[in-house]
Amino acid sequence: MIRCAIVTTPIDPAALLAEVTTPSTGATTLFLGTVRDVNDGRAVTGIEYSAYTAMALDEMERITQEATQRFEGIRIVIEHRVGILLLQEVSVAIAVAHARRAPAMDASRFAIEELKRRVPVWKQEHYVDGDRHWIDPTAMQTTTGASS
Amino acid sequence: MIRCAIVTTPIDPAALLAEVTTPSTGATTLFLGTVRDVNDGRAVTGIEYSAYTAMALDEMERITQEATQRFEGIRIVIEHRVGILLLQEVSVAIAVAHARRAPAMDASRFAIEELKRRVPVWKQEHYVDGDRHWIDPTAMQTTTGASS
Amino acid sequence: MTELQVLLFASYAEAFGASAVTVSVPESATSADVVAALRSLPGGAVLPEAPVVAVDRRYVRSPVAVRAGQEIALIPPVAGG
Amino acid sequence: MTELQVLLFASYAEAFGASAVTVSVPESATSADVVAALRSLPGGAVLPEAPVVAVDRRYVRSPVAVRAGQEIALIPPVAGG
Repeated sequence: MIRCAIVTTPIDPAALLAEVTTPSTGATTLFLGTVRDVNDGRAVTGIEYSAYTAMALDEMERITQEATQRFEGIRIVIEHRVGILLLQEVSVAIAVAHARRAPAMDASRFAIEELKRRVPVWKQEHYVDGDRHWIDPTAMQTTTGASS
Repeated sequence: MIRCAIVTTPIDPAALLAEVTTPSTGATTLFLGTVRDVNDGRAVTGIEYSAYTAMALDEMERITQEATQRFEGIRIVIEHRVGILLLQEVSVAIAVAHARRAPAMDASRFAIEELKRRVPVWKQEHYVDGDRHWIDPTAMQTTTGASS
Repeated sequence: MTELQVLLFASYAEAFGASAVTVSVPESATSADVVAALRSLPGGAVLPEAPVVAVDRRYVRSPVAVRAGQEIALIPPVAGG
Repeated sequence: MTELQVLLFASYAEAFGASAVTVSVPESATSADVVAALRSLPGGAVLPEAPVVAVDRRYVRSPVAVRAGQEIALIPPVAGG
């Protein structure tokens, strides 16, 4: 069981847990990415997420299909939110359930690592001083502190 | 930040997520153990969990302290429920938050593995045929199918 | 001789028909002596060769001296989670 | 020559001032030709040496032939999660 979505409204973690958990599963994992207040030493007020929605959905589907092949029997749901998110809001949620805990935990980790590597989503951090910055995880930290 | 509890009422996963997540955390993980319908080929109607409550709490505290030493900066909450649980009900929940995802995921896994190994909690499975069986994870599977 | 109370749980409590039993052991008794005393009681056959013992809510890995006033417990194979 | 539309996102869209641009390339053009054409446009300096290209919503790792009707996109470094 697989479902992937790009959403524009708040993610409901409890709903995702209920969606993957069944009487046949014994372990459910949830990973949440949330907006935090400081990155690279700068005070953040929020993050604007944007996506190449059609391809992001396709890539998320491919990741979950790969996860299903590696970890047979998992039930997995991924939601990624776009738009302006405030501190502590959930940007991404990955819920996985399986009869046993090891595949559930391994699949969760696989999915978030692949999502971060491959899914075309971008974020622009908004800082207290009004500045904004596109985050490039592949860039080395610069001496100005403006990257990473 | 650490909190451990043995509870007798349903666990609220959303409350645990809210408890560990702060503006300074960027990743929150949740592990849920749930009652499943079949174990070792027998149809299960429910599980009765019991605990040596005082020691279980102490052992959970020790595990979370160890986790905090290994994975500095984590916020972790563990709740284990006791009593009769029906299919799909949550027996254990572990919520962990950290600035980054790797420590949050590693700490979650460490905590559930140690909990299963050390915390004095027991379960008796109730089967469709009325039979009951104490689960001994250390026992080899017997030819009668009575052990798991 | 001294009397020590031992806490029992789960399958052990079921076998002994009690959640705690009192055993008489020498003053200089160890946790192994407590186990031996339990083994001679009705239900004692349920105990494995070296049951896990906890004293004051901590596991003890090899026989340790025990005395009245300590919280002594026998821990069946745990199955939490 | 043929006209191809290229989708732009995030920092690339900001640099080019558009979420899609049209470039003229030879009929037998590859994705590398598309990138070269984009580089000559205002804002093209933002592009790294080998920007990531997606064709029909899949990454292409080395230059591939492209034609009108395909969904061609330039993918800035992704930062989801």
